Amino acid sequence: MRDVLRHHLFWPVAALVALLVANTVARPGFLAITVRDGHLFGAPIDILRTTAPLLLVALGMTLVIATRGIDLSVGAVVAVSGAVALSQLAAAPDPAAPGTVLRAIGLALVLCLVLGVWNGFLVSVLGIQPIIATLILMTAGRGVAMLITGGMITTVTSAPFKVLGSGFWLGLPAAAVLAFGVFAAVAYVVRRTALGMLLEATGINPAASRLSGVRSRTLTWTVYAASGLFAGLAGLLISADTMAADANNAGLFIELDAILAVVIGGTALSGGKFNLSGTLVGALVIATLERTVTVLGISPLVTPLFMALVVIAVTLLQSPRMRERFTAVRRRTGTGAQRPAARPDSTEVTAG
Amino acid sequence: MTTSAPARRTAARIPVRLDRRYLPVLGTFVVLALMLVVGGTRYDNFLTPAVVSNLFINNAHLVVLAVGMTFVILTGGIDLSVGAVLALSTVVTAALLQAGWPVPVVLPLAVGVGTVIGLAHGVMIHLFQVQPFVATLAGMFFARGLCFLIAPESIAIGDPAFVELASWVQIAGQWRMTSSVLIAAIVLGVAFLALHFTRFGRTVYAIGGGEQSALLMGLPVARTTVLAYVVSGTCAGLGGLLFAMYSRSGYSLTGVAMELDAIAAVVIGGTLLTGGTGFVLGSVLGVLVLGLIQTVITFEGTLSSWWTRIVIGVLLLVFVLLQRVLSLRRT
Amino acid sequence: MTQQTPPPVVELTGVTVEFPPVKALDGVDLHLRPGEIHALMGENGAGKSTLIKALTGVHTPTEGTVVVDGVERRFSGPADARAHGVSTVYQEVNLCENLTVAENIMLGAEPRVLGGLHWRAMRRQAATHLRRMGLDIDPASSLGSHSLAVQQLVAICRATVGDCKVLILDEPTSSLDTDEVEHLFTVMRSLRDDGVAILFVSHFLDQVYEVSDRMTVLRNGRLVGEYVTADLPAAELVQHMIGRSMDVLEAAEEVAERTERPAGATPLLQVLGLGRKGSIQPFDLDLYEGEVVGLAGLLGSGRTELARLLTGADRADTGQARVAGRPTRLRNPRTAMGHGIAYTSEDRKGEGVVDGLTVRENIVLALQAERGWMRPLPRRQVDEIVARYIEQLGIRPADPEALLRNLSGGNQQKVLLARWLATAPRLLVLDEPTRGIDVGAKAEIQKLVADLAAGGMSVVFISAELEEVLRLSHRIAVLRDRRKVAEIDGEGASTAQVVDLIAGGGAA
Amino acid sequence: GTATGGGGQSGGADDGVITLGFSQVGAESGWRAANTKSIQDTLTAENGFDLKFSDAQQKQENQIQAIRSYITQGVDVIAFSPVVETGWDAVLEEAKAAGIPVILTDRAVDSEDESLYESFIGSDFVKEGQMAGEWVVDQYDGEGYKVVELQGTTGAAPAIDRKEGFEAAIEGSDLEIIDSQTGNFTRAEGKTVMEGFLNKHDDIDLVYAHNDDMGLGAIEAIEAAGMTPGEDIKIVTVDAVKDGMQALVDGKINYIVECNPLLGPDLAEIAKKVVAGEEVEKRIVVEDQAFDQEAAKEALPTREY
Ligand SMILES: Nc1ncnc2c1ncn2[C@@H]1O[C@H](COP(=O)(O)OP(=O)(O)OP(=O)(O)O)[C@@H](O)[C@H]1O
Ligand SMILES: Nc1ncnc2c1ncn2[C@@H]1O[C@H](COP(=O)(O)OP(=O)(O)OP(=O)(O)O)[C@@H](O)[C@H]1O
Ligand SMILES: [Mg+2]
Ligand SMILES: [Mg+2]
Repeated sequence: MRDVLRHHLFWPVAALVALLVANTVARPGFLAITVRDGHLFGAPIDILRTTAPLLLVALGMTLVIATRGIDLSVGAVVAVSGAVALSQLAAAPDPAAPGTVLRAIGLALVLCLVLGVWNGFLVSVLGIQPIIATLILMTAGRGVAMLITGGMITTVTSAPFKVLGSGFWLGLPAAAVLAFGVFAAVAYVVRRTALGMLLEATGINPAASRLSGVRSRTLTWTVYAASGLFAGLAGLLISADTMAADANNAGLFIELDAILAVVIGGTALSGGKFNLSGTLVGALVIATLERTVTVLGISPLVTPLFMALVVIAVTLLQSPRMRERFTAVRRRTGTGAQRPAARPDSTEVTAG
Repeated sequence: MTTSAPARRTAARIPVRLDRRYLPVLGTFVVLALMLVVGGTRYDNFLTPAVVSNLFINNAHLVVLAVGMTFVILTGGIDLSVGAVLALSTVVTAALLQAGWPVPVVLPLAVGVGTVIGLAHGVMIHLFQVQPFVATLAGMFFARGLCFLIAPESIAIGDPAFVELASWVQIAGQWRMTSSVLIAAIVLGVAFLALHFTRFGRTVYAIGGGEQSALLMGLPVARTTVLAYVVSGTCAGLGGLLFAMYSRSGYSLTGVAMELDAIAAVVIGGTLLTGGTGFVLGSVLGVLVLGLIQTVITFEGTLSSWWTRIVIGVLLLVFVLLQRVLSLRRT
Repeated sequence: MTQQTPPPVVELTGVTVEFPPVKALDGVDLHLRPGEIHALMGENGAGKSTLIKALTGVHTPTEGTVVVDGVERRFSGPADARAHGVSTVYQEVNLCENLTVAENIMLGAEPRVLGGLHWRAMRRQAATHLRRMGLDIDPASSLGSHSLAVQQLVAICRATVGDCKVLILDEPTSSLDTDEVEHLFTVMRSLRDDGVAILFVSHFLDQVYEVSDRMTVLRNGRLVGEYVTADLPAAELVQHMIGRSMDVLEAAEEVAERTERPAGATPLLQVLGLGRKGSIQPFDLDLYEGEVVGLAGLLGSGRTELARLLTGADRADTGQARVAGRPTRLRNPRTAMGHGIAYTSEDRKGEGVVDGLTVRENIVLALQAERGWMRPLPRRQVDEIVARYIEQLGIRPADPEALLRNLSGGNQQKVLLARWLATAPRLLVLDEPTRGIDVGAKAEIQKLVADLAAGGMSVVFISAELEEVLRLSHRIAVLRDRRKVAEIDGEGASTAQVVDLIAGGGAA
Repeated sequence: GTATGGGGQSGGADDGVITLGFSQVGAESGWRAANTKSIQDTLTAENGFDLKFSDAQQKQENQIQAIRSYITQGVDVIAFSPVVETGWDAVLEEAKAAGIPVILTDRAVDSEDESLYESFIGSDFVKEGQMAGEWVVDQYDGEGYKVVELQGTTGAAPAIDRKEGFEAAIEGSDLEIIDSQTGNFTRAEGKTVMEGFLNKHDDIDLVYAHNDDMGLGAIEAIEAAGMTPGEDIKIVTVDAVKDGMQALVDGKINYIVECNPLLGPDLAEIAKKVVAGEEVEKRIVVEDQAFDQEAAKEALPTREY
């Protein structure tokens, strides 16, 4: 029990559950999932789909934050990605041809990767502070996106591309399958190889890492590139969602949401130890929160207040101070059975 | 014995010519001057007193925000709420004046709103060890929410006393200022003195250098951290007041993303986001750089919306690169 | 002095500190009397630093009382303790590198004019304090520009500012040279004679015997006893500390004697005219397999700089390097590692430990970095390596999953050593590897160095302790004023001869 | 090229070219882009204009700054679409003092002193909402329709006015607005909010969206929920941009009230008159049409934006 309470995912998961409960109370059928044409429908499925782009962006953000950085440009990259893909499609004679779609997707992703590489170059080679380095692209990137779309909202009809937004794979929304798949793959790579540890070392003590032979610069560069790429992918999902490239509003403030997701998930912005499962929960919490606002019918006037309260509650509850207090209470009220359990290992360690 | 002999020699070898800590600020200054010169040769009417005083008038509120932000960033923190708090302060000012409250009561209240929010941030960050980014992000949502609650629509300020306060001060010929510039200058002066001539200020730097160290040195870390956020909140409140004077209105959607401008100004001014190094004067130079970029854009006059953004980004990049080159050259 | 014992200014009884599940202190007593220098002794991880932190309010004891000046107190932190006359220099230098030396010394007791800081007076007073400590540095310079040793001395300066009744020094001498230590002892003695109670931690037994009046010994977080220094023979002290008899130690020391110097053909690493502007003058050095080369010099003589050039930590701007006869550029630590060159920095906190990672991760960091991220070490191999070094170096707690920041200073140092040993380098450059290491472990490390050399490794050994250098090295390079001034054979060298060279008496 | 305007002498019209400083709100929507394009395409050198254009990126301070800059540059006419309604008195007084006439486009300012500007060209947002409401009442009154509303950006004038107009028009009918949330005028948010509405209510009959983009987002959400927009759930929007019109033609939207962004020609005409010293009307309401599916089919091929 104590371990559950102290687990780093306890409060984020509790927040998620609380939100779902609130929704279910307001709308008893909220959690119901129906099957139609072999596809799953329902609010939880919608939430998975809306989480998808945020999850991708937050994934890149987590890696960047692990190296003590931050990437403010993701929103702009999302816009660029959508703009490139859709204007490619729009210019093509047959927007629905698979080759065209693949080329549009490929082009968008490559460009976003280049943007990420650019950020990484500024940060790791030129040594510009991450927040400023990425602020440059944050400002200019939307300009580039608008340049590509000519300032208009580019709309196309392309069934294969639309699958990314509202299609289904394996009965689940394609966007969710894609995002969760990428997330799982990256999480697997990061945790199964030494990448995670080396990133953390770089984030915690860059000087020591360099002396230990860690290629800190390359790693830093890589995570920014990855962040760009994932943001590009998110941009595709977002633009496919409405089949429109809105250079101004696509991914607006998504960087804040992503950072928030990372933080709610328990990764400190000061770099080092990071926690991808936490980021996953954090992204779900934010997507559910947005849905909750509508379902509970919270007035637009107080929506920000509501968000503030939830954020404050979650972060206060999982703050180290509160955790201490909880453990203190536990210990005081703890049954006799717990104390002796703790004792043997303590003596073991000191004697060892 | 001979112990200190090598030391003495090294101390002489690394001479006092120019403290390396001033380099980024100097870099900013040089590039700023460069921009003015280039602008002056490129556009007519660019280097006129009116343009220069407009630069200050248009950015007085941002100067105040950046000054407050400098305190927070020096401690290694960040304050994302300043844009929203600024908006809240304008809304409070406008709403209270509309309700007929007298100016002498309204002004301190508007600033006080910022102070209280800053205090809340400080408490969350210090007592509960919530990360500054999150605490102040929550503060940002909170302040915006309050804005909407008080007045979703913009409110004009017609109070004659307030309008009087917000009006021009002719200095000489085309040189004119508003009282906001004066207030911003005073804030800057006070901040400079506080940072460099009080224990509070030096503790701010010490915390940025290492919170643990500052704690073990026996410095009042708790009080200082909280106070830094109070300063930032108060500056945001005051900035809101200046903005209300500038626009003679209160509007709940003003200052969206203005925190980024403030942070950018501070960082361009040579302050490290990791805390502990930087100068408040640099932050003001940073604000002027951003303002000047905006001025250049208007003078250019032919940029479409997207080119505006791209040009801002490019200027920012050129700026950061130049500053970097200038400060690297001597290391 | 032992005649009339004044009542203690500080009295700890039954102090217990827990970091669940570890009990770092278990019912420890301590009596500190005015006008005495009291040594706190114990192995790495015995709980010395924890005791000090419990006293000054950094940690809150779960049990026990702290009485200062007859009043029971629970300090809220160092500031509070200081306000009640208890000044502390903690183990890792805890000052702000971004501030000036003067600020670091005077902040908290700064002189003022018109309610603001009086900078000029501050610098003047700081300079006075610095002089008393035998330091002649510019108070207006930033602290970060100074070496660790200087920072250590500045920290001590800070502690003696204002009126302090109790001065606590946690391993103040670990990064100091003999001269500085002497200076420090003079200052300590004069403070003692003014009636200040001084609590002092050191792993150097000779220093403890030289300066302390009484001592308290801890082992595994428990009190072993309180002794009058003069009455306790060193052998017995060691036995109290490590809980074993001296024999083990002596056996270790015997092996630690220098091994035979091998007759190498091509040097493993040969550098010619390697230098870096503003850091160290060009120097030549040959390093052979199976040989220990010691670097001797005063503080700031350039030993660290030399080591950094050898290992690619800094890039040389003149000269060339040959690895096994082949010209090479040591561009960065990674390329150096590729040639089997490893470097442990003297700056444990800044350039050594990755304190947010675990013991396991810290130990395998360099090895893993060398392999690249894509080829993770198999978990079984990791566990095996980690277990081996924890055992061999006696790292405590012996828990691979403990966060490094929760280890005692000495144990962190051991983890660093393990990190480099795990890469099985051909040339190992050790910059102050025994700093902050207890007597037992120090002997182990010396033995280890000798064994490694005997096994064919080339070792560069830097230590502030000249005896250690002399005992281990086959050859000794002497540095003065950032210039290599001599290279002598380790076998015949006497302390006097080396000291003479260091001080500039001998021929260059 | 470099700035002209001739050092403070505001008689730039002597050479026959009118220097006009225009401060645009930003480029926040397709409507705005069309608006900008119309202005840039009309106020050209061929038409006798020297246009100085600046984008305020939705920030009032940038706009004030731009207007001040135009004053110091000495342009002949200043025109702008205010970001907010309030807070213009000071800078407009300056323009007045400098003898530079000001023309407002698209959005009004909330100023007591009407002499501060020459003319305001733009649509009547309340009327737009009203037209939408009237059509809805006309079509569906008596069927007890449940309406959800996708509002514009909280606090923005078009959002407030379109809401007000619509509510006024449906008053007295049996239509009922059961939910109302902001979709920030964007497609993506329109879609998310609509998804939420669909999760929450089973009985939505009609969506009233404050602009086409949110309506288009709602279409996506409705389709994703397996329903047919325009039939199962009716959709009424404001703006009539091309995409919206297309959807109307396709039967996914039922009715669109136009909000004309092509203010360039009107602005050019008024600017010329003002510089020539002629009297102009204080308020020029741009005529907005409304389209049902039939009308849209006719209008679509010639639609410019
Ligand atoms: N914050 C902490 N969390 C968990 N364990 C801790 C913490 N601080 C210290 N310890 C443990 O307490 C024990 C005592 O550590 P302490 O630092 O007091 O040793 P020390 O005697 O000062 O050793 P050294 O000579 O190496 O400095 C060690 O086992 C250490 O791992
Ligand atoms: N006593 C001193 N006074 C002032 N500065 C000193 C003193 N000792 C060292 N320094 C500074 O320390 C810096 C680093 O010296 P360095 O580390 O090369 O010396 P070292 O021979 O390795 O000595 P150690 O490792 O024992 O500190 C030099 O830049 C020097 O300015
Ligand atoms: Mg210790
Ligand atoms: Mg050294």
